[in-house]
Amino acid sequence: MEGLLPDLDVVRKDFPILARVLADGRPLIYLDSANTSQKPQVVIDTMVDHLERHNANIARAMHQLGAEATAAYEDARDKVAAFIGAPDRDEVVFTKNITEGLNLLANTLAWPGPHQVGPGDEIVITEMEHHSNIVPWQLLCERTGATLRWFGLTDDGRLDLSNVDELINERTKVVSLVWVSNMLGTINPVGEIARRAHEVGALVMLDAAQAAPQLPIDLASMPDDERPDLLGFTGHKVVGPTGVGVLWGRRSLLDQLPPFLGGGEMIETVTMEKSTYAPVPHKFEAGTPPIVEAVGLGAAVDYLSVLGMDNVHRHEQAITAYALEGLQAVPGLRVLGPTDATQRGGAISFEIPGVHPHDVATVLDTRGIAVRAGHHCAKPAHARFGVQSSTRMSSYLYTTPAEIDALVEGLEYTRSYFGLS
Amino acid sequence: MEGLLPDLDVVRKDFPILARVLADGRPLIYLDSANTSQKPQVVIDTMVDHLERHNANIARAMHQLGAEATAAYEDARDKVAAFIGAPDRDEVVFTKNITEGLNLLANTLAWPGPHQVGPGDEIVITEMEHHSNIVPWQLLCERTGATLRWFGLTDDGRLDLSNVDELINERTKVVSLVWVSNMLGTINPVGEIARRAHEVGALVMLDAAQAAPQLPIDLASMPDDERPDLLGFTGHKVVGPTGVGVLWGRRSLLDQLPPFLGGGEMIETVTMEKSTYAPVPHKFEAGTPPIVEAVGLGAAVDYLSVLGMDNVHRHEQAITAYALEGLQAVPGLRVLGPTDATQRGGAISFEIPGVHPHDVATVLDTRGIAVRAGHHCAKPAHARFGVQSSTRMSSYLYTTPAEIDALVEGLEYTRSYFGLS
Amino acid sequence: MSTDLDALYQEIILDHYKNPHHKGLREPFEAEVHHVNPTCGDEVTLRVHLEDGPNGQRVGDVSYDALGCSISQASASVLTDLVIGRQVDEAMAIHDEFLTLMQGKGQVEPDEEVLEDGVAFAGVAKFPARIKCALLSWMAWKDATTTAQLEEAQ
Amino acid sequence: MSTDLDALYQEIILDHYKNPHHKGLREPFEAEVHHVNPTCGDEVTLRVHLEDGPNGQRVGDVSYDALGCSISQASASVLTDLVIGRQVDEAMAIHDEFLTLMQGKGQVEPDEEVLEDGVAFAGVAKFPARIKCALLSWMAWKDATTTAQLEEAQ
Ligand SMILES: Cc1ncc(COP(=O)(O)O)c(C=O)c1O
Ligand SMILES: Cc1ncc(COP(=O)(O)O)c(C=O)c1O
Repeated sequence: MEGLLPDLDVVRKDFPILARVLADGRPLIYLDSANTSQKPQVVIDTMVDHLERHNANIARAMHQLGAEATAAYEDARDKVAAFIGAPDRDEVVFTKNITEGLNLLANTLAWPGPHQVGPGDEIVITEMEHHSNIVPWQLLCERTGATLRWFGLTDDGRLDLSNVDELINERTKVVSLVWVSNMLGTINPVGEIARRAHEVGALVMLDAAQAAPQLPIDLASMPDDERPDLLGFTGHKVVGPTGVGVLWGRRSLLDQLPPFLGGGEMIETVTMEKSTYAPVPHKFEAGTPPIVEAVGLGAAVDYLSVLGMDNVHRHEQAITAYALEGLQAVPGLRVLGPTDATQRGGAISFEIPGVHPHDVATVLDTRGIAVRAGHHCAKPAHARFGVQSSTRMSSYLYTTPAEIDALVEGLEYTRSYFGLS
Repeated sequence: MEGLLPDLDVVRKDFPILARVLADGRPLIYLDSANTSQKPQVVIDTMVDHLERHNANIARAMHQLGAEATAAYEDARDKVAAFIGAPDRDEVVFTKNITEGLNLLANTLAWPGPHQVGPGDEIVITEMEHHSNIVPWQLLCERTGATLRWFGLTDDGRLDLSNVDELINERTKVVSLVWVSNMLGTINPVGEIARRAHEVGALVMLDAAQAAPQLPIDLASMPDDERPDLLGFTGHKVVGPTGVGVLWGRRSLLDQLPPFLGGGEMIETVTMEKSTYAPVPHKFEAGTPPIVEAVGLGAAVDYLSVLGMDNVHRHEQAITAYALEGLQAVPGLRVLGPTDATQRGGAISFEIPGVHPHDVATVLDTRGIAVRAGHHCAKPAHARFGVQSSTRMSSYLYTTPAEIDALVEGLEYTRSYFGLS
Repeated sequence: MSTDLDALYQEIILDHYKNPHHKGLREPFEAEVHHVNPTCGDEVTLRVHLEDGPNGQRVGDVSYDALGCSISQASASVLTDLVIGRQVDEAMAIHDEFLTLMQGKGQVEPDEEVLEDGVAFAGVAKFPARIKCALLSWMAWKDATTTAQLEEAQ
Repeated sequence: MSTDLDALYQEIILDHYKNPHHKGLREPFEAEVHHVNPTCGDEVTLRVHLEDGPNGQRVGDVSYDALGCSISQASASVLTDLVIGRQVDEAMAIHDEFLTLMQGKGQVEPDEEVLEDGVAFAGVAKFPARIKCALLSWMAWKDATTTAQLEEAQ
């Protein structure tokens, strides 16, 4: 098949869990990578080496281990900055996941500062957002009197841009949207939307949780008016560990935002009466950060860079095209979202009328096939398509065509098991 | 020496980093455990096993790996609940560190709810707090108009309780204080203060970052009026990994607090217009939590429980007594904080007039001895004692008397190196 | 594998799924609750009607509307069969028995005398991810019953 | 080890530490800054006075008050020796040279012509934790000078 990663077999050997044997001696077929990705040995080994040889607290420790741990942590920041083409490495803030990054923004906008949000102001999101890019804004609006608005969706799972000029207007303070949908797979025209938002002076935040694993990202080379002001992603979806995420933000903006969490590392000086804060990125990294996790994430983005994000993207597209074809051959199966692989990411949600997604997932699971069933933290998008839940398969750089075949076969079996003809 | 952990040599073998050889072939003498503790092999191995065999996202995933990962994460919650004697395991919230836990409380008190803080309300802390228990309250007060007050310190490094009845009064909404100081080593009379705070209806939050590693904690067995309402600690100081912390809170209180971070996992249902929230602990665990980190923390508290927290405490006291004796024999050296080992934790800060703490730390570092120099994230406590910084040694369960001897010798050498007689 | 699957999807379960008993929302009722499984979105709206009987309170009716998988739907149906017409305390005992079965990791031998068609759920206990599905309506029923009793007490 | 230590604490450094040059805060000045090393608490308050000279702006005076370790104190002293009386652009070049030395991980050979007593800091580059100490006053000086120039330009 064209477009697959060269040496896919060798690449798969990098991921120890792919050799896992499940109940009844079934080999694992992991098609839940949009939920969390598996980890290559080099990420695990890097973390082990850090814990066994270099573990110390950072910044504050003056001894040799402290210097080593600090260097490892800050090197990881350099690696992440390179991975997304950040204009300035100090614009990279380590968070615990992208959910924290989104909340960091929504939360700080509630407090006095040049970007404070209040009654009459509007925040724009979309109907295909992950709950993590909905709830923080609902809370902000509830707490400040601002108004939440959103792009609707077309029947084929794209953003309905017909009212963009009305939706994004001079009252708009923030436009926060997902780059690649975790449910529909849709790749959104984020440059075009950013341009419109910047025309009215709104901030643009991109949820790149699904984009960062799949698309090459180069912030520095984006046209100024299309570059987001902030972008977040999460470590565990880019073959890194849990417990670490990334919030990149334009420095001039990060400098203006008030602090989020207060505590150690984020201060310049503290008296009982008053504190001043350290420059970014430290201002937003209160407390002992996820050190070994950041180090693991550094190894993860290095791993992806060695494979080449262009190659990863091409692989994802090839597998997605193959999967769309296979899935659509299953009688009755309906794909939610775009069906053109070149226009979408690798998460494919679908329904099979007559079998509930849980039941689909369970039957597949007994065959060793791991997919997700439920609302995928995107209830409003499900509601938009008149379903309460769906089944989702999501591939990644280690997915093979044979695994897709097994999925399709499993779905046929599921249909017959539940007596559909 | 009386009180040391039985089989200390064997215990030390559990910690791979203790075999580390530093520059010039010097063995590591790690006396910076109050900053971060080292990790036993079993914690590292548990994390590796999780990543290599059971990695999946939790709660949301219905497949075998998902069930295993969920069980591992929730088992860790049970282990942590047992470790602190939590009355109810659902009262244990995983955070990224204790700094996040403290901010969670301070942050949610700003918003409408039965415990909302406003002008006229008072928050009480102490002059010996870590910055992580100062800055969040300064931010809260700045943002809500509440007033921050604090206990001063006596010359021997204890809380000055002479004005407790004035300080904690009917305007007091929260008393947040450190159980064991990371700078002075002081163990505070937290039961007594909690009793007073509860008399006036204030909430009590305990910073147990240094207490949890050293003292047996059994919340359930505390008298009701002395039990804090919330207690936090951080994974990396209890031989667990970075990236995970714990906030325990009385369930009825957690139920009343508004949400902190919004996103996946913390919801019950989401529409674009409105969301409702899941019951605790999930309400406060937005986004993919630090899964492998929580699993590692579970292994860590198990490790401590097998050693026995009473034994760990006894060891800490024995080493601390020995260290206090040795340090005080160094000419000119002044210990900041109580000098009675039975009344304090294992962090000992000191100054040697004529040699700046950085210089002390560097000389020791060239001898393989890792200590901390600076303000230890406790600037106000340093200011109270008229110093800008200090040197701190901090022992843990793997510390030997010989390491203390090496420290004392290193300090003698430092004095002579800088020409003090 | 197919054996595990068959243990899960017993004929009885599939029958209840296809032809659920007592489905629909009915009057009268003293309490109505809405429960959601936050992780997957399954929902149930459930009403309880209590009656005074000769030996104390009785479950007069349990009516419901549910969105969800075969396990959660069948479980609601079986629940209503088991509790409608019983003394409340008897019904609570059945609830506890069902809970024990579900949380027993496949090690608990179900008592057919007590659980009747509910024994068919024994296989669910081996699928940790599906236990919440089986318990959704049971939890809702307990919640609604407690609420109804509290209302009455006031 | 003692050799590394001696490379760090060269006689010159200890001399400057014990007898710092140009210490104290003086008038006149166009800019005053306060810099803190947040991780350890070392502080410096530093003033810059610029003069017009025949070939452009000159560093008329640099005065300071510092709290910190031997390295940070000695470094402030050496800084003032090196920049007072120079053309501002020359002084900036020395600043850059010192920065390069500090960030060179011990691989950069210092130019004694340019750095004079500053060469003694070559050993610091091997102690990553101490580099910030050595740079504290240099960063403050650059900041203050830029501020003074901006003020003037307005
Ligand atoms: C007493 C005390 N509180 C809070 C903290 C903050 O812990 P963390 O940085 O893990 O959030 C520490 C340690 O740094 C501490 O010693
Ligand atoms: C598009 C999108 N946004 C946000 C998130 C939240 O990521 P996390 O749970 O790691 O914070 C996810 C994944 O769950 C996602 O797919």
